Amino acid sequence: MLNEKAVLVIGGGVTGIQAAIDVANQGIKTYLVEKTPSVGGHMAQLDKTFPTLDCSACILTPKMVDVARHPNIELLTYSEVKEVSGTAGDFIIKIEKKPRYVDATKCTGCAHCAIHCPVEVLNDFDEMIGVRKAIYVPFPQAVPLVYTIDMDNCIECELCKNVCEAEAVNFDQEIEEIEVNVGSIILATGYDLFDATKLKNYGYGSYDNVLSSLEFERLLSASGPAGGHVFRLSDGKIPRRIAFLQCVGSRDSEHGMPYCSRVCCMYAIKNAILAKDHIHGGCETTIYYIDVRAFGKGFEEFYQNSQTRFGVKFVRGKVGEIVEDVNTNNLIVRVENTETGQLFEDEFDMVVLSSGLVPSQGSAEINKILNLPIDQYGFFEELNRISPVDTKIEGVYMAGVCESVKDIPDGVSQASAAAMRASLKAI
Amino acid sequence: MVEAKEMINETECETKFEPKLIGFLCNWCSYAGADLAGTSRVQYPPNIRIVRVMCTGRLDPQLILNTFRYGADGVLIAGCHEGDCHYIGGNYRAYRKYILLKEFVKKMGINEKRLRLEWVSASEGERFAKVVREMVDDIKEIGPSPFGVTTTGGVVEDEPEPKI
Amino acid sequence: MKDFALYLGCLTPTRVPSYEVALRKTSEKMGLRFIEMENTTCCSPMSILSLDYFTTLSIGARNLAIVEEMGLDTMVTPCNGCFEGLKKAAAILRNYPETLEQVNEILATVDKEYKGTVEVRHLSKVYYDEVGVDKIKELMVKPFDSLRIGIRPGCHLMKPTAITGIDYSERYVFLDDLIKATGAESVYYKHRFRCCGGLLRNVSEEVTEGMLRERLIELKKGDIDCAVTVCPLCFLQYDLGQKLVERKFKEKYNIPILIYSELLGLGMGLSAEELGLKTHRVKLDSVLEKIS
Amino acid sequence: MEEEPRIGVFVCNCGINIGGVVNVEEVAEYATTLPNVVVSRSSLYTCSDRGQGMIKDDIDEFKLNRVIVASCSPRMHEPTFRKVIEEKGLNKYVFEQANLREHVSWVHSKQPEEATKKAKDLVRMAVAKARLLESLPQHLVDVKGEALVIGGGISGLTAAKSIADRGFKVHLVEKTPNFGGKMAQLYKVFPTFDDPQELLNPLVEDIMAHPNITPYLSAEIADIEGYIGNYRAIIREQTEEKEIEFGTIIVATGFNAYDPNGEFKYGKHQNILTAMELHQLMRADGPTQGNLVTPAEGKTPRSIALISCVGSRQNENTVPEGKKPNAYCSRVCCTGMIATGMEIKEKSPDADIFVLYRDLRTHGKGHEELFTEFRQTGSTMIRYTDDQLPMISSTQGAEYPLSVTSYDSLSGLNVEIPVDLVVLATGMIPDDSASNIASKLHITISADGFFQELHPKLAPLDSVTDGVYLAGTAQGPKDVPDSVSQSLGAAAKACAPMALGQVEVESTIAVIDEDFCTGCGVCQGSCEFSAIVFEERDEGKKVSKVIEALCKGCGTCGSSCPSAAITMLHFKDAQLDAMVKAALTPQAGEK
Repeated sequence: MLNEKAVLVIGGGVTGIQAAIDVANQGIKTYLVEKTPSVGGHMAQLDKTFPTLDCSACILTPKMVDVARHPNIELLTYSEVKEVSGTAGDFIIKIEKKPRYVDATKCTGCAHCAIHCPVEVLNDFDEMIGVRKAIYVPFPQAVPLVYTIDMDNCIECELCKNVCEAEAVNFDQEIEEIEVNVGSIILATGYDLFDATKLKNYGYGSYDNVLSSLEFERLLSASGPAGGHVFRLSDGKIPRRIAFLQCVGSRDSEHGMPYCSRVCCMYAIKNAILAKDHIHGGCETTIYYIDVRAFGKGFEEFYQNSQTRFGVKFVRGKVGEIVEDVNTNNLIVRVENTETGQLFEDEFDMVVLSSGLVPSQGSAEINKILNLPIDQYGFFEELNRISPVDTKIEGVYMAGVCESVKDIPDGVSQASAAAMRASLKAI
Repeated sequence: MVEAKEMINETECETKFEPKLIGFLCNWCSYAGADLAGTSRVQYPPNIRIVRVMCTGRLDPQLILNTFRYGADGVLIAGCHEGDCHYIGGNYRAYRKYILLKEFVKKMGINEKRLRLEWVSASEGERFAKVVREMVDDIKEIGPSPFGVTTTGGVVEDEPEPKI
Repeated sequence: MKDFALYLGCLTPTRVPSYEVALRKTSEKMGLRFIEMENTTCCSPMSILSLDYFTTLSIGARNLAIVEEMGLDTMVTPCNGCFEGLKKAAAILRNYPETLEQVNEILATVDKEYKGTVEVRHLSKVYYDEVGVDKIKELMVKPFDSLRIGIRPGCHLMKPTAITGIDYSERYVFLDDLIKATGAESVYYKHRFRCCGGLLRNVSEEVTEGMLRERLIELKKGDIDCAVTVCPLCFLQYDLGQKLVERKFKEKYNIPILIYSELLGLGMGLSAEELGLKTHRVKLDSVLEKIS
Repeated sequence: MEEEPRIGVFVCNCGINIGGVVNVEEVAEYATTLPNVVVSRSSLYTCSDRGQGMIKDDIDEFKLNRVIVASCSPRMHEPTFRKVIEEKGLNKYVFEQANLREHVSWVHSKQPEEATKKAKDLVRMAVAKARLLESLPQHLVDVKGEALVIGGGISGLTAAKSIADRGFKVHLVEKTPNFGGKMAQLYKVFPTFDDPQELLNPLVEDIMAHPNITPYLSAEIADIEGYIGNYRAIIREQTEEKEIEFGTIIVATGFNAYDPNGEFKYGKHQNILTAMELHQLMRADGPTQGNLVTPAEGKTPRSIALISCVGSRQNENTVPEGKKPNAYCSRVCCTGMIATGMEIKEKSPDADIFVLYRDLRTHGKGHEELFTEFRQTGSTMIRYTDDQLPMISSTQGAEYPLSVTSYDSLSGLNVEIPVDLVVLATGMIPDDSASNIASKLHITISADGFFQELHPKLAPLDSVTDGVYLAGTAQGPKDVPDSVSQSLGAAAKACAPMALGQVEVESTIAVIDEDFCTGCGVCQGSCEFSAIVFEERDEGKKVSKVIEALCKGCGTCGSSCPSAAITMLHFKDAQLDAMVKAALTPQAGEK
């Protein structure tokens, strides 16, 4: 019953996962390629999701397990697409499987190796706030739950090898290249967070207590480096006043980011609520915005509740600059309240930048191979208004943020859409 | 008279008493929550024995009463938060039964603290542990169940009588 | 049946005489009474509308006023262009009293006044509503059963539906019924509702012939015996235009095109000669054979 | 199954995860003392190939007909072990798992003795249940390779075409005489200003000519019944009725424009239009051939006010008496309004445009850029607040027929604007048919009146009913590309079961003993999925019956049946009772 033609999905975030499942569910063989050791993407980093405050991991993990267990899906994590040739209906794909130095068939994910590993490395999954070992899984619910040795940091003491009862560690592993033949390709290469260090006036990177939204997510996350306890990175104190700055790297032509990143308003409101929820003894949260774009289903209601029920404060105005008080590491924001026209300063314990979304490095890399037309920012261009998931190459489709910024529901909808289009080229 | 019963029990076993708890957890939220408590290595007292059901809505009042009859010192029912039920509204129906059951349990001379219903989501491992801790402490205060004392003696062997 | 004021327009009498012949001869048989209108002008031309709103409306109002003077309340036209133009003018003048006032100020200069009472109807719709499918069936003496016909309603009969008041649906048009009434089969083919490009002929041969060619290709795919229209301009495109396209692209289509009234005429037993079908550029032999 | 249970127990060390705390050997040893246990072993990793092999061998050697694995959470590996025993020809429902890792070793790591004791209890409980486990028949339902698409707007058309291209028959039902829905009524679609007809016509023609698609126009669904794979409906097209059968349903019933009657003087003056009406006016096939003129005077408007959030983001105070406020944001109006502004500027460049908005939500691809462009036309942005809605008044005899007064929260001033034309950017409300369809298909409606998706985050296209999927604005306001994405997605969802031809429905369902059933119907009220129906028995007795394909196996009906006539398979009263009893009264659970 399985089709002879297959579909390739590039990117193992929630969008790629959904796309793979929706293709495979139609009885079509599907390859899901993810370059990091685990599927899950950015969504796995989030603590809760708006507007329902659903725990991100709880709703995502089952999908991650599905994708790994699906009989029609071949999951290729820690792998990258190196070459694409052929045309719609008959693409030849060269995929490079990077060595984990751990035998995936033997590893049971018991964490024994990591416990003994002497090397601690900043964990990029935790946005460099927490640490992991040189042999690691990025996060506890990782799929596959197979450890990976990060050779850049490994000192090859082979302790892990000795303690592994499953005898899974294997330092002789090498790059493996496989070739697959598919009818169509789905791009789900996602996004990167706008690099706020470009905005000198906000001091991100130099002030300890100015965080990016993803860093704050990791602080909030129960399975994150702080176990869900929000504290200041400068002195470990609990912040009592937190400011959220909107449109950081969005709606900002000066810095070449004219577009709206579509999700920041909502995640800022969500995080403002969660901060109040996580910080015992209370915490005051203020959001500085231009327009509150609560446009999705249930968003406006969520926005209203955040004020009435949770008491999140909203000030209309784009913050001009942030100055750090060198003694207290507190942050003074300078801003004009455009509703009262008054310029003023306010002091906060912590400032969270609602950074916009930009096309991912991954998108750029895959496009070196595919040469798809992209817009001025690097998002892939759609064929036309009523073909939003068709790229300008037949047989190559796209879903999620690599096409344009969007939230999770719109992303997974698009994933299913791409699955539909892709399946037509695989039957 | 309730108090009377309870008092006897307390005097009987001033020695270290470890309550026996039964937890009925729904598969989708609370059982997953208990799993998370495990994966995140949260510690809680080993007094509870967990029975997995697909939905708290499935819980038959008679099953709960039998559980006390067999000598449970406490019964925990845990399901999805309001609106999160995998079966749309099973948890609400469980809650209805729970309200009535609590009254009934009181009438039977069982301290109502022995029966507890909690909403525990798949993400609330810590919370699940907390609930168990609290419950164990509460019941240690109250003492063993009036039905529990029979465990050494005659076990209630007869099958649950039919409802009709 | 009540009398109708007949507004022929310019195209029909001057360039598609066979249409006029057919409509007159058949209407007798169907018991339709048309009264000639005198001193009419150009309808209420949309080509001017974009230049001057009120001029256009005034021209239309003048023609409509003539109908009122005749003591009639309904104007019938065989031309889609006239139909839309006048129908639209009538609608605007009915719905916007202020506009009617201003228009009448202009009409006063030619001693005319329009009260806004006239209803404008298209010939084909009169066939459908007044004569009716059943009556037409009765009048048919020629067997059309074997005939596969692709209809070509023409844009301005249908759109804007809000104004033309003609219920039109991708699935079904009253024309399908009219065709069925003759015994022939009405076949769905792509582009049946698309613009024939006629109005663009004076603007760009390039475009108009390009468009027409697409239409002809789709018609051919529909494998039909002939196309039938109720619009003189569509007719000209598909008849004369077809020849031009064939010449230009060195292709052969040979898609016979008839006007519905002509089809009726044939069905009622009138001969090709009587109907003056010899004036068609595209030979009708294949069709005539099939129905003889 | 009548035969005597023969249970095999396999206790897992999970490396040191369990073995490091629980005395696994002791537990395995203890298991042999339990009734019907014929073999019990421990292993390092039961999930590993070696562990699985051991289970398979023992099934052969000891003729096992029940298998218990005491290891991690069943939510982790139950499917794994179920597969293992299925490979040995056992029914997957005779497997039971005891959770010694997540529920014991990892949470009691400091108390080895108690942990071991608890582990024994859990194994004993598992055995008690296993003794009563029974094989359940696998429930497969055939899925008819035909789909019903309700609604012929851009969403319905897109979904229908994809499914048809995928090779399945599609019944496309549209209640109006034409396809294209609301999109077909627009003048241009933002932000690219394409002509909707140019996009729609080829699609419609494909649909009409598609061999796999049966279009129904001016049609309605007279009746519909069934479940995934097996639906039946009666379609009424004009006069004739037709009965059709199909396997899946896509709901694409779309939206209606909000009716601002009684607000902003709408209906009181010809020059106050809704956005939709303005689109009509600007279309080449509109009443004025696309000439933008004021309806009352037929003049080119010199000054135009655009007002946003009409019928969106409302509360009790912002709607007239008796009207239900729409709390939600309609998602498209802001960009729509800005696009309209651009179009007006194009048609009459000298017109002054005043945009009255609350928050400007140009969030889509290219929308913000469009807004930036619009601001360069020198038009005026006025930010009003929901406690001071703009007021419109008609000015008899003045130079301008209308006047708009509003508070501008940016300048803090009250402004008065004389205008020729007022355009209300009305929001979206669900199509009238929504509630009717919802009750016919047993799908739910969310607070905003649109259809409710299965999960707002990860299942936006599924309804709560298997086989019924949501597309486009039926699920909530969205623009054209988002609607198309959704409908393509919904099509994919619908294709999955049709492509496989069969779906397995969980065997763990409720069954009703008709002899006990008194036909009181309480269970039917307790079932969220309308999976229980009355069936007439001879001698006119009515009994409840479970439609297997609809039953999701929650068991709520079972606990609500006053006659104990309902058995929840795999979670029977007796099975749960046995577990509890075994847990509390050791001697009862032992040999």
